[in-house]
Amino acid sequence: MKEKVSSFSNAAFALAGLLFLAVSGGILGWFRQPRELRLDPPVAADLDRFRLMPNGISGSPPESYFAIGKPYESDAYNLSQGKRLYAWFGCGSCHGDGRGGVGPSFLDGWWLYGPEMVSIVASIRDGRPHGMPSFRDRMTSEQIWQLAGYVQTIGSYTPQVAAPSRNDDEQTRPAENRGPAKILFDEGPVGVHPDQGPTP
Amino acid sequence: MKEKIVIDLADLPPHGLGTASQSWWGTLAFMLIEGTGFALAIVVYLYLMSLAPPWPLDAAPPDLLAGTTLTVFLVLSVLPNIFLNRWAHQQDLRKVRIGLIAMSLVGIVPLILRAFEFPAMHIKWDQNAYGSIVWVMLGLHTTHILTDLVETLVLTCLMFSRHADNPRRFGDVNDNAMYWNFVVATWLPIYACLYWVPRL
Amino acid sequence: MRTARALLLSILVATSGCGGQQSALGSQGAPAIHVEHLILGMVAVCAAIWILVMITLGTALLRARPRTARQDDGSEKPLTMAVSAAVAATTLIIAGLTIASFYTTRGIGLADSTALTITVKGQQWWWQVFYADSSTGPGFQTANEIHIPVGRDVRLQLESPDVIHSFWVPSLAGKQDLVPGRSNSLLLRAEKPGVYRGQCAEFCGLQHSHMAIMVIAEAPGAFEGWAATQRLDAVVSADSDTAAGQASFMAKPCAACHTIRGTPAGGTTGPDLTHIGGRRTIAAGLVETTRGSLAAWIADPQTHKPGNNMPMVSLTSTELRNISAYMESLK
Amino acid sequence: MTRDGDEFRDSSMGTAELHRRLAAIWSTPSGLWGALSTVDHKIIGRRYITTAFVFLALGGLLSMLMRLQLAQPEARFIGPDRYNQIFTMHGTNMMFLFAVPVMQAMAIYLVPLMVGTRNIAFPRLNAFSYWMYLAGGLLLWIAFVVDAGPDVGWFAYVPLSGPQYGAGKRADIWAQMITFTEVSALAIAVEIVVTVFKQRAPGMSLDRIPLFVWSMLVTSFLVIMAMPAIMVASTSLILDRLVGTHFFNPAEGGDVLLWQHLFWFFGHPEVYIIFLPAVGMVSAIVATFTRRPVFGYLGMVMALIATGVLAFGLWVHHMFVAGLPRLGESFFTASSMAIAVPAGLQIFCWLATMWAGRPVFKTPFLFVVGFMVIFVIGGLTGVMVASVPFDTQVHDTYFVVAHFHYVLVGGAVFPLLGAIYYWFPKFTGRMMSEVLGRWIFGLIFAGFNLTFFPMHILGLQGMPRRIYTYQPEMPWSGLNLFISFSAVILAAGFLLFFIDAIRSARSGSLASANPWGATTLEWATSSPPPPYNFARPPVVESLEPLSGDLETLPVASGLRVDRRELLTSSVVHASPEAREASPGDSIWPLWAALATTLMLIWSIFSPWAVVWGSVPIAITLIGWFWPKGVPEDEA
Repeated sequence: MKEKVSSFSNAAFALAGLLFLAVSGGILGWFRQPRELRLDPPVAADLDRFRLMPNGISGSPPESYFAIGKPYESDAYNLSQGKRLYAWFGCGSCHGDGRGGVGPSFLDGWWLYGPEMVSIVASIRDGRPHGMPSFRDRMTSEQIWQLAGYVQTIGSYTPQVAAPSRNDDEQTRPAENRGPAKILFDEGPVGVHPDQGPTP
Repeated sequence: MKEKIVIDLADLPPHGLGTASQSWWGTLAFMLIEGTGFALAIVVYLYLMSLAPPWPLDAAPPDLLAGTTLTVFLVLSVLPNIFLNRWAHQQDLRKVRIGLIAMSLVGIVPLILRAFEFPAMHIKWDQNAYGSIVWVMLGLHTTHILTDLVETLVLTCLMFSRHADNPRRFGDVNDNAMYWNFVVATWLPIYACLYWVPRL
Repeated sequence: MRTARALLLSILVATSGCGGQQSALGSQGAPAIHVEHLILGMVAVCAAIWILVMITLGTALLRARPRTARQDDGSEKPLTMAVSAAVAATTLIIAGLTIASFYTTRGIGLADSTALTITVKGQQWWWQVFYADSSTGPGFQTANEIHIPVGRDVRLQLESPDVIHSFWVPSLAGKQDLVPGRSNSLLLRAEKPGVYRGQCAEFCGLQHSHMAIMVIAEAPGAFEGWAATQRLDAVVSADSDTAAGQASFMAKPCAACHTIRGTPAGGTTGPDLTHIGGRRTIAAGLVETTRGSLAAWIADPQTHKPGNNMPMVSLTSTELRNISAYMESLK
Repeated sequence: MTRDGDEFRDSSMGTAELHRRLAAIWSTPSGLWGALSTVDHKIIGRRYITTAFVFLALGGLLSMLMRLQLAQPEARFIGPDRYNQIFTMHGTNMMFLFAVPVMQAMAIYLVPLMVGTRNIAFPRLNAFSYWMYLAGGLLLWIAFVVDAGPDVGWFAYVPLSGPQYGAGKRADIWAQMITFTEVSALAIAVEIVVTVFKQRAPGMSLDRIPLFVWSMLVTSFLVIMAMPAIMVASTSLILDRLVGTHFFNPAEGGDVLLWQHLFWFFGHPEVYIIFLPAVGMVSAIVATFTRRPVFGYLGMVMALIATGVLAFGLWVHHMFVAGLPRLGESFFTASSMAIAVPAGLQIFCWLATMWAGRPVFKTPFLFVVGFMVIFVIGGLTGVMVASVPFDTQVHDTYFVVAHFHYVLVGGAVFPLLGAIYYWFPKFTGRMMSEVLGRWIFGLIFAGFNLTFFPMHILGLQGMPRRIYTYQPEMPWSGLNLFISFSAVILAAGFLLFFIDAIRSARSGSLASANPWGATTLEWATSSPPPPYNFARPPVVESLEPLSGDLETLPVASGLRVDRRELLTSSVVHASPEAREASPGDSIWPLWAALATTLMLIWSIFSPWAVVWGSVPIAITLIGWFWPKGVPEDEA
């Protein structure tokens, strides 16, 4: 009798364990974070083939971008690489910590060329009037996409879980994963920077 | 193996009180765990201070009013607590009910004062390491006040229920009173650390 | 101790070749020699203790026993004596080893203020090396390779701009961490000329495995000659491939991250390439510097060192050949 | 209050009737609900041990993957990203999900039996602890399976694990897994302390406590004092990563080495948290298989306590190359070496016991002999790395990998395997195979030494730890290949062990109550013990209550049989103080654990989880403690 009780309760217990495993697996599977360290050259080349509307605002990314799961907007590793590129390529010299300077702010909720990835990618790759240089010859297309994804998170009003945290530097504004645009907006209006030139 | 009865336990009380009860020792052990946590928080505070010649970092020393009022209040709150403890020892249900209601009210006041303590620090958690440790210490202690308050409220409800008149409940009240004394006692070094060490 | 050393060395495979020597045994620098003596001494003492304990264990388990049942209590006295003596001996040996350890630390000493000072910064996943201005000329920067004069104390100033690394060239000295926000120093000294290999010893991320450094100890004259070369700007040879390579380098993303002094390339993210052709290895000790290995590396850095920060730049085969030739020419 | 009549007491009851009544009140009901709500320390202990061994097997698989990758230079089986996850998982899993829990699990099962009580103190907390442990383990492993496993090392040094360099949620999952396992470990520590203090059988004064129980008592205090440090550390790390605090940011007054201090202030005692229970196991096995009590009981107890105290004065020896002041380092060299004295005393006492006793070479004893051979090497290399200059050459190399595997596998896993062979009949009522046991010991002993001894040499040859590959020109490939083959022998030994354990649990030969002729109280009851452990609480009159030709066991009577009742006794002399109720089965610990799990996992993603996630926790805790009007509530 005792033996039977214990074996039955063990079986029931194992069943419950498996159920729990499956449910938790499903939940966590949603947060799957594979890291692609080496992008296949054909895919990298294809990233360059996005289409842009004639006015240079908005458009559609290449099909392959969807096929690889839009990694540059949602993947924490790519976003953090983007953050490093922001520092390495001196973006801060014009855009500051995202609040702008000589260049426009990313935090004021106003995207001069729209908030879509392709617009940001096009801005970085081809440059824009009034001083935004082209980085076509200084960055690879994967790097441009990584950087664009990061720039998008700076100004996001709904903080993303995958967005980068603070750097080990002096704190100038809340980190991207805390929604700095929203926090700063709540603190007071962020005006258009006087130096950033006329809007197109 | 055959058994030989050498002791008869029938005359022992059916429940241990004070040091004879397991929950008294259990409460003590948890106090040791949390006390170690508080001690470590203070050590971290002093460690960070030892690295930074100007302390507090980029902030004025905290305003004394809210914290000192709270400290005085907490020290005074030990008095009704001692009475509650005594009444619980005497297993006087009516007085214990009064004492528990009093201690529930007493538990709410520090939470209100605490709300004024955070701004009195003149710094936020994300400004620098001083702000981080100060907020964590205050937060850690607030959690303890809150936990004890919830426990007191539940005990109060319990003492008005049909389960009230039971030595086991009075033992619970004793343990709860001991825990409140612990919450007060741990606050004193934290108070000294937060408010007076920066003024040294 | 001599036999212990011979025994240990006989176990070790002799190491040499382009990789350079990397072993705590067979040390070639004063600090490492002190430590090696300590290592051999402690190993010998401890081995002796272990053998004694094992003999006791074997005897205790296998000795012949009287047929009577449990021994009477009177027999515990010799055991008490034996255990007390063993504890006393342990205490004495421990004290002795502690003192030996202190004396070794003292023997190694600290670098004095006259020592040549080199600043080493650990980066994910390469070493940035700065030589300060000196009486013989201005300072300069290089990467993944440190040249030092033989027989002279060298003080390394160790810093890290990203994560913790650890500088370890076992044949010359013990290791020392490079800690962000702090500055550590390490005394280095080579008694004999040679190539001493080291590598990062503190886990620092994806390519911790491929973060080697070469310390090249050479006679003072040779060292000064090398330093003089390093101070010079890059010289472009007249070869047409090389010139084309330089043009491609400047036009492509390469120049955004790397500096080649004397050219417009002024990027600071990656290693200084002014004299890369003169270094023994590329990519922090990954492969020997040849035109072929340079080409392989530039063509596909993420296959050779997955996760490192050099991107795969799309180049035509001609561009690749030319850039490799250009790199190789930067002696 | 009901005044209990004599018919509810065990005093004058016949044995069969007594057993029937006790079984009715103490048994765990069958079925899923019964399994989920049980608070029987034996069922939970067995569950804990089984789960810990599952994690051991998984951790072992990881090590085989690492050996596959390292068998040849520049191998491409596993890339750096996955390899970093694998070695992080191996260390984290073995330390937090295997070594500490399995030792505490053995205590959950054995300590109440050894002190002669009916259940552990706070049995519902015990159930809660298991669910928390399981949830933490699942969190870590599921994260690994979906490629979000931590990749920052089991020590998670900042800044690599910090907000800037640890992208994604990998490091948060590590840090939160710590919270899960620490909560469960702390809960067990409290239970053990209170069980040992308050629930010892009458007459089991301090000088009659079995050494295993002493070792678990000291271990529990170590847990209580050491684990808050890692909780503080991992919480600060999560705060740094989630809400931008600056504990570890040097640019804003934080410090990178603060992490290392906090981590190792926990991390070094952790080694003794794993090793001290093994000391207790070895003492139990040595006493039984040399047919005499362990020599120098008082010295052994003092050594346990001394080790526990000294354990808190050693942490800096993990930071000898971090650039701390020299004077401080010298102090920590001396203290690290000093701990060899109590360790030596223990070894000598066991040697003396073996010398004076009559060794019986059964499998548990073989593992103890293997332990002596291996652990002494580990201890001696420990003395070596305690020296600052020595450590500058071997720190973070394979020498240290060899050293701590000699200490942890030799010092803890060998005794543990011996303990499993020794107590298996008590756990299951069946014996493990003596023939297979010898093979298993032989394979594991040989495999272990062939695998780990060469690593000492690799370390001195300059091979650092935590590298996913090495270059062909380094002189390491031969030894690495040899090690990888040896690891297969070691793995075969463990595989055979698992096979033997599963086979024996199903169809091993039946065991009597005391198959080894041991002298401690757990052998006074049947194998496996009934749900109430002892029909009547045993009374202890010596250090070895079952010694000699004992025919009748002195017991106490007078406990009620209509509620779960056990005896509490005074701390020093263990004289009876009260007949205390022991809580019955409850599903609430499971709900509380689920609510806590929800809050902890949610708080990886949002700080508000701490606020809103606390509400369900509070509700479940109230449900847990609210009286249900059962006899156990009476007093």
